[in-house]
Amino acid sequence: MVGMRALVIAAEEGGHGAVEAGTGGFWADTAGIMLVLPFVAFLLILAFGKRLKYKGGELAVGALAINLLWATVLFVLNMTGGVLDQTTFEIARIGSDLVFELGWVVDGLSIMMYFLVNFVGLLVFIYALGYMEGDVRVDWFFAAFSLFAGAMLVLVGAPNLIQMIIGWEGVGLASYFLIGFYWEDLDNVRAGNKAFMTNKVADVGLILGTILVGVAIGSFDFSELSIAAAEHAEALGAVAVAGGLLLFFGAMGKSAQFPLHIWLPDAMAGPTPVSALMHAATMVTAGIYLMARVFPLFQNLAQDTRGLMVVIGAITLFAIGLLALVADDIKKVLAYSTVSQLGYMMTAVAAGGYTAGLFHLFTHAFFKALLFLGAGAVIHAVHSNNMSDMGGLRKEMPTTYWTFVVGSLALAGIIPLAGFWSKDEILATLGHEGYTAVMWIAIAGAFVTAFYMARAVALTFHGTYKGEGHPHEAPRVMTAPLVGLAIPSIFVGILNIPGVDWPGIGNFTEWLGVRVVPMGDYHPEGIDWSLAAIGLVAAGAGLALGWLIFSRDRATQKARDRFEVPALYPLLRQKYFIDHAALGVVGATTGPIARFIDWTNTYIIDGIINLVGGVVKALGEFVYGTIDQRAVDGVFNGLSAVTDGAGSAVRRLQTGRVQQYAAGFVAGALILVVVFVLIV
Amino acid sequence: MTFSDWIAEPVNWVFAAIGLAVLFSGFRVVTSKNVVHAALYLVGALAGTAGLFLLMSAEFVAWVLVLVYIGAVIVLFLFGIMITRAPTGLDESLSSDQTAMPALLSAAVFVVMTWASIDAFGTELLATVGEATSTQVIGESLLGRFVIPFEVVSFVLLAALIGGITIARRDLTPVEEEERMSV
Amino acid sequence: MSWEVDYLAIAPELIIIGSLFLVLGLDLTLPRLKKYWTATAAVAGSALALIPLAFLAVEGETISMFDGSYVVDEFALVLKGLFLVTAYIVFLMSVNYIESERYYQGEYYLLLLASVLGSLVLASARDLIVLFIGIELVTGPLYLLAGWRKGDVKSNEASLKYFILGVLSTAILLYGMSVLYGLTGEITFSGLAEATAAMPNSPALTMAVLFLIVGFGFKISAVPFHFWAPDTYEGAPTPITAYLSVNSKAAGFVAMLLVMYLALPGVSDVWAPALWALAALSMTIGNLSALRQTNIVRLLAYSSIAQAGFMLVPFAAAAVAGADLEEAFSATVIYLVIYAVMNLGAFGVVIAGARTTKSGEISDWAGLSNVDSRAAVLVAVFFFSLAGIPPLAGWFAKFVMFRSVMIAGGAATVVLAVVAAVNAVIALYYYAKVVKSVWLDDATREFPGEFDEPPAGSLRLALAISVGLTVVVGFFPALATFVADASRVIAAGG
Amino acid sequence: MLLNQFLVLGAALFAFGVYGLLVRRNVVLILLSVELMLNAVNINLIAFESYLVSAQAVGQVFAIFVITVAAAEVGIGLAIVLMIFRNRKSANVDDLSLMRW
Repeated sequence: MVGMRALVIAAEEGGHGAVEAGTGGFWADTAGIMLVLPFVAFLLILAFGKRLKYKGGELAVGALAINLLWATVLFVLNMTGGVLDQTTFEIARIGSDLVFELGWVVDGLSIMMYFLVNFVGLLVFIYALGYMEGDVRVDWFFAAFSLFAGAMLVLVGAPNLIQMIIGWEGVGLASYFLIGFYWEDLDNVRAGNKAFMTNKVADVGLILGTILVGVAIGSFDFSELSIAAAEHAEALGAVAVAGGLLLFFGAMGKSAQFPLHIWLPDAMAGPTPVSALMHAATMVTAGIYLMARVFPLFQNLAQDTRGLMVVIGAITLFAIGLLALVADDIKKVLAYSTVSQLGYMMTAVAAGGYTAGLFHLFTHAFFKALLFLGAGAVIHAVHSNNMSDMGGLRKEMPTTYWTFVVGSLALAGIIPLAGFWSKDEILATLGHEGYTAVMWIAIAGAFVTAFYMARAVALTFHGTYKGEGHPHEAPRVMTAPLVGLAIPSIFVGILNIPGVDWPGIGNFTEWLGVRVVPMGDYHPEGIDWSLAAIGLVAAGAGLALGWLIFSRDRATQKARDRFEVPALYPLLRQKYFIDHAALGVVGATTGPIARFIDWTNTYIIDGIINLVGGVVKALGEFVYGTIDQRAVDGVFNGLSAVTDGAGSAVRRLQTGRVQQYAAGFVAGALILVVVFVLIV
Repeated sequence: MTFSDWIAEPVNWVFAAIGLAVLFSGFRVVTSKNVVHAALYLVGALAGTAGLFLLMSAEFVAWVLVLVYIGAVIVLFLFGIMITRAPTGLDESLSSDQTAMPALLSAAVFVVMTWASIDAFGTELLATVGEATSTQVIGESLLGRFVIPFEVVSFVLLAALIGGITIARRDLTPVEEEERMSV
Repeated sequence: MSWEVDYLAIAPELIIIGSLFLVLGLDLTLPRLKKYWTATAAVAGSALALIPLAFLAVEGETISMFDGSYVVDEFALVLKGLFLVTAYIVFLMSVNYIESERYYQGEYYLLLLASVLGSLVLASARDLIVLFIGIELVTGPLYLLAGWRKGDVKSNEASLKYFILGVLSTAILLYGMSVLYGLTGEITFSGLAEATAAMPNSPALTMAVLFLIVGFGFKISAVPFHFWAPDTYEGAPTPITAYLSVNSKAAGFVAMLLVMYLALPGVSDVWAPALWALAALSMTIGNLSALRQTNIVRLLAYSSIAQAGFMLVPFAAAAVAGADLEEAFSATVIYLVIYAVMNLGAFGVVIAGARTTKSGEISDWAGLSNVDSRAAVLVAVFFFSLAGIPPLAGWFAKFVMFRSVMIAGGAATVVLAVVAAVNAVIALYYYAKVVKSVWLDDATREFPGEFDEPPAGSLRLALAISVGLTVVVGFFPALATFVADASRVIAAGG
Repeated sequence: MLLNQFLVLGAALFAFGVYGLLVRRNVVLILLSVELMLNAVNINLIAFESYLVSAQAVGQVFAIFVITVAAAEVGIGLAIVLMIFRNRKSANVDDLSLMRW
């Protein structure tokens, strides 16, 4: 195929350490089917969805099942021998040099994402069959969900920036539809609009960055971009910095980096499967993926430029993580947690830890999707998002409980679950690359993570039930995906134990290294056990403390007890005093900060957004009302105010007068002429 | 060329006379308080313009101007004035009271145009005074080099004619229409 | 001197003239109830005229007539194609609109055909006189058509405002042309290009060039020559509004492209900065005014003012020394073609939706998706495309526009690109507002109109063509770049 | 004769036309003002033709086209005036400000 030749050349030009890889044969040549099938499903659901038994859900699941076959085969091929292939079709050409192509790239990075999107996607779709049953507009839900899967695969498979933009906008659109899915509720609509606008602002960066980079290099193709960035880093200079920063700005929007993270918590208004797949496992990682795709560009950026990105990632991972401590809505806890984990990934990739960031992306997808689906099962059972309406659910919902615990431990980074290995690798990278302060922030972040997860588990599943009705375990169609996600959440971490090569398949780092321009540093140094221990201690401390404070209903039952059991009140109060003491340790440090950030989040950032919105709106009203409609009139009016009475002045404020239009016309022409005669 | 050189040529006397008349008429067209007078002043301005064309040896265009404008367009205008029952006597409300801004704008238009043309053409003289452009040249031009715009402009007129009639005619009332349909 | 006429080259014009006379004849002879045949004749005429275009395109020769004042080359063919296709769609949209109320059908199609003829002439015009006559033939019938709903005072007003500002712009344009002729002694574009290249800048030349821009600025409704547009768009019959905002605007752009790039490339230091200013003003004021609109047609009017600003952006690139003029030229052409298709679609869906809502207020369109999901999907497609969301055609237009200024470089153009980027975001807000209203808001009332029956076949065909092109061009911009390549030839001086 | 004596006269007539267009309330009078402006253009064209003397008398031909188009526009304009007058019993532009904002 056309693109393959370019890849071979690229691999040769890549020089030292060019990867030896197969072409993937039939499976790689036909990988494009994965990019197409979900769209077929989308159209079919739109056309026939209403008439089908599962309202089109079977079509969505079927498409992803077939996709997963391809993704799995490619994944295995890549594990055993490496796959490197690219298939493109030219769709447009501007002039002689600039070519637009669509197609799919098959290399270590994209194969990982194909597998991730299809695997997690399939499980979430199956789960949704149960979760959405009996809901309104189920067919539309599955249609939009398929649209999302297709767009995400288009994004992941993009051989160039243009296709990536197409996929990028596609997932944004699907996200917009799905966040506003329950459009009866005005807040959801607002949340959808907020997500859309925030992302659009960032997208301007992506598009300008794409054009800048594309024009500078003469191609939008990732392989050519990588080569150019690796070999002509000096010559690119300022373009690389500006283009890189613009692309990073785009990535900040989709991957919810501070301060553009504000949309993600609100996006939780959508149905829970949507949150699990899009706003935790896949779509929000698009920014990280973009950073990884153009990694050579960032590798060659100046240290201070990368420093900026690392700092933004660090702020995100720590500050937003704290917010999860004060949220009551279980989905919001998970949302803030997601933002925080995205911060880890961004920090790692920006610091140069290509494998570390992506490995965390990989593991995070499993356990965060698991946590969301578990939360969904709970919400399904108790009909509330608030943890104050939950508690004691571990007996009624054992499967959900155990899988949720697995997910929490994995997220907290407890050995030997998936999160431990990936988070440790990030810490190691930060330490190795010299970002020591950020490394300590990340360790503190690990503590916070463990703390809020312990809180969430305790408030949801332990203590006594505080909600209405009788919750019961979710149906098999929903618990099966939970188990399906819990298993990899436990085990995927061992795929990349530093220094360990599994016989026959090697390790994750090697698979990911199958790229046109090999990453400089894709064999991490041996495991840093001391750092791992510190991280583990931090996580353990967080878990223990969270457990101590929240496990026995104390915090949330206070109000209830005060009114219902007055006799016990002093005692409870004293108990509560202990809580305060315990809380005091944490509270003295994290409490105010968390509150401060929460406050900042609510008042400052929203305020800025509202302010900007307000300014734009006011500007609009001013320009529209004053300049466009009244300026001409105002001049007339000013001149006539003396001679005419006030009454007729008010009448003259009404415009739509053709002669005032004509006066504006002539004045415009005159001003143009005079100005240009004078300056030219 | 000094002013005395200019004034020494008799043809410039003729120009000055016609030009002043044109200017006066043009001024009255936009300031007259009587609609019919305004239209008649336009006749004066156009007739003067035709005279200027003759001075510049553009005979054919001069007669076209007289025939088309004075013969047809002005009549059209007068009809328009009659039909719309504009007050034909003195009427103070024909112009807006706010004249300062328009006057300023039009003065600026005049200044800019004059400045530009004086800057560009200074004291350049006309070349062909005295020899009339032959009508044959114009005829050959119109039906040769310019035959496409010549043909196309006929469609402008056709469209104006048909569209004008359609727009201006009185629609039948539903009752009248019924009668017409039944016939 | 003999003047050869190549009849194949002007066959599209002749076919339009033929169908114009056919409409005239049919209108005179047919009884009142059979007048719809005039519509058929007009539709057929605009479709038939595409056939010789195809022949000419295959032949691929540049035919130059009358001292090079009338040229049929690839650029002219592409634009004639655009004019004919959009006219075809407008005819289709008109059929039921005109038939359902007691309008004069025959005369309506006759005037519209005359206007189409004008745009065809314009695309081939290579001297000032042909250009002027072409513009007048495009505009003249539209003054009347804007007032076609004779009993509606809004329509009257639309017509009058358009007319008065139109003749004012004509007068200014003509004054500019006369000075240009006086300065150079030339009226053909090639002659003007030669003469102006050698000429130093003078106030008179600057004034003449800017007066031309004023004249064209009226046609494309660029700020500050846009005042007529919102009022006229609102008052005119909707198919005519679609025609005004697409064909007539495209005609203005064609005139501007021809004159600026072919006749006055030597004075780009005057027109490029001037158009820079018009572009920035149009985008900003158009967009900010659109934010507050509650009427969907008025919103589209302001949006089309803003879109004109986007189309003007590449012109500014010509101010940069050594800039690639071909790029700028083709960027505007691509934007124009894509804009035409999607904007027509937007108006088509306004007509289709209005059957149900019986209202132009956006709030009355709330909840349309519940009763007419097809129309609602089309609203989303066309408005998102106008907003420039991939993979709908609009994104490619914006992309090409940004690219042309990025290539040119230069501080001023980059500033303009930033202005454009900010405006693109603002624009998204009001486009999304309409889509949101249609999809997400609850209906505030019972829909007064019908929604069980699909719209008439002709309107459906019009919508199908525009939605097809909008989606297909979005995925395969090659279709649009073909246009660019054709126009590149001419910008290179061909 | 100087070229500029004609051009300045044309500019003056054009300026009068602009003034009339901006202040006249009666639509018919606005049309008269437009005629003044187009007439100014004609003076320009004829003067330039006499100054340049082209083989095909381009300026004069141009003027003929302008006259023709001007006549057509008068027809269109008066038709619109009649239509409006029929609906509103007035030909005053000040009354026509239904659509605004």
